[in-house]
Amino acid sequence: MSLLLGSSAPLVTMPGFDGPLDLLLEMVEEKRIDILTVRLGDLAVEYLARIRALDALPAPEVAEFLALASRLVLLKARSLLPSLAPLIPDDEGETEADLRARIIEYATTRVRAAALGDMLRAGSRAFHREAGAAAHELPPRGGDSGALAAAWAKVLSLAARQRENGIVAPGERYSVEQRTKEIEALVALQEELSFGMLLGDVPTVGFAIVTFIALLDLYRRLVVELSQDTLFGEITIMRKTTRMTPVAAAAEEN
Amino acid sequence: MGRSPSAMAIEAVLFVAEKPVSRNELAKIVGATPRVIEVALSELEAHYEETGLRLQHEGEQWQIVTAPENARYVAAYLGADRLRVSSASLETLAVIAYRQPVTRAEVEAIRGVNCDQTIYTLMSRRLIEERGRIEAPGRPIQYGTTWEFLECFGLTSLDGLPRVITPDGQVSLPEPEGE
Amino acid sequence: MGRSPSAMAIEAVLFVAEKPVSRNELAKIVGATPRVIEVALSELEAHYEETGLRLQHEGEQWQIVTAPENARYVAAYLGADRLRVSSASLETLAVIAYRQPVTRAEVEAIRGVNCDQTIYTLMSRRLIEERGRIEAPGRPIQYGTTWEFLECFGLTSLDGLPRVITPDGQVSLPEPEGE
Repeated sequence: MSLLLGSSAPLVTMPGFDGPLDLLLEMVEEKRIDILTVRLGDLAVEYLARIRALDALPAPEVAEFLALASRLVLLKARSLLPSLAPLIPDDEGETEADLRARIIEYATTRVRAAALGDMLRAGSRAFHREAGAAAHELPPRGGDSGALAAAWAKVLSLAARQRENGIVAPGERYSVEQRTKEIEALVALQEELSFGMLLGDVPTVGFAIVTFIALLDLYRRLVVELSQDTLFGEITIMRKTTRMTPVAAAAEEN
Repeated sequence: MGRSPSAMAIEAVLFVAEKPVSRNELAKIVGATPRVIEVALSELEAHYEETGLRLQHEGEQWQIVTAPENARYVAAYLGADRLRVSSASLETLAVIAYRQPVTRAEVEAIRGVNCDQTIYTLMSRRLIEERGRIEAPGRPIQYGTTWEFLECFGLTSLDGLPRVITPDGQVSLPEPEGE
Repeated sequence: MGRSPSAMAIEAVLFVAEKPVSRNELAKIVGATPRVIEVALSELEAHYEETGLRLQHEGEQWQIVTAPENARYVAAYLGADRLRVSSASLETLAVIAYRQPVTRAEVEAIRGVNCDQTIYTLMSRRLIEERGRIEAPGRPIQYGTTWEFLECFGLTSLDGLPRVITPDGQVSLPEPEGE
């Protein structure tokens, strides 16, 4: 046990198990025991062995695993010695029937969660309308600045938690179409460009990818030519002039 | 197959509404009794079965949404991302959806683990929301699911939550009022 | 009376669209030829004759609108003296009001969810407007609130925005004026 408590692996959840009930239920399912009839105390020894077999228990959750283990041990002891006096009077609250009900309740929750997960994976969701453009749009009236402040307070409280948890903010999104137009306009002005120039000083990954795809599209449409002298070297972008039709060439001459 | 004038009026109002509208508000706008509105709403609900839209409601609040069958087209148009929820968050969501309104302590008692993080995650995805507090020591917050929850799962109301067979062979039903 | 799958897909897309959608765009989203889309649109147009809505088009651009017969109900709803935005839009508006000028990416970083649709809605309601662009990759647009915003909330200036206590105990003020 001391070995277990000594573990301070900074895990948020245990690999494969979401908690003490999850571990117990997993065991029951693996062994194909009927949860309605099994004597829960009989599971104590194996449950302890399972806990011991886990490499790293998250410190804050150790107590929860051990609490369930000790509950099972107590039930086992009681089945061997029915006359056993309560260790702590209050502790007699949860009988075997209570614990069984709790496990069944949790098992039900897991089945429900799985059903919800299936629905989510199926992707059959609904969408509402934000109702932006009605035919006769007037600016709305009667806004309550208190409601606005409340919305801001809500956003702030959620954002504070987000910072604590180090959640990475999404980047600005670009459309390939928009970027293609921008580059096409640049190429029209300037015969030769470099990929580095298009990226700017601090490009985000998303921006770099969109820029690259836009370039490939322009290359495919024979708007530009690309060349790269060395591997990983600078990519040079040149305006393509060779595919000019006679009419366009004539227009060019005028 | 024509709709009644009340149903058409309700349809137009719900179409322009930017948030769910209550039956009473509809009654006031359309100038009909709540009873007439109720009939018109069920008429509309039935009509919508054959369309690309659905009538969604939570209690007395009503809203028109797209039919789940068309999700991929609408997502393609809106550029919407697929929602991802971890299995731990799904468990917490399952407890809240079937048991609402429910406190964090109640969720934790059922799941047997701390649910702070998963509740926060579900809040920031707007799948659950605060529903008030219990008048008990510490005044704990009660949580319930949101409109976004119904939308994300393609449910027209909480009655549509999946029935599952529990380990003791019961059919599990949503318990909106708790126990 | 059932609609064809293409008609239902089109209906769902046009329903969520904030602006008219072209036949070609519909074809791309639904994955059908413009000819199939055309047939589906006329089918839908005929169906809509019996509803509280209409399918309207200008050239190749299509949109769903409310039927003229229901104008007075729509006006009664829209004319009601209250703010007509969804709670999602209100959150986006709050971020922009208190943090302006701000880019969409910044709003999304703070709200933690995609804000495309809500920004579009607030723009079309003239509650927010573009305030220029940042000289950064992609030259993102910055948004700020409008005169109509002040009017709508009965404010004479942004200084009048209520002070909000942030979770870390700071007072959140509108930023441009600071303190």
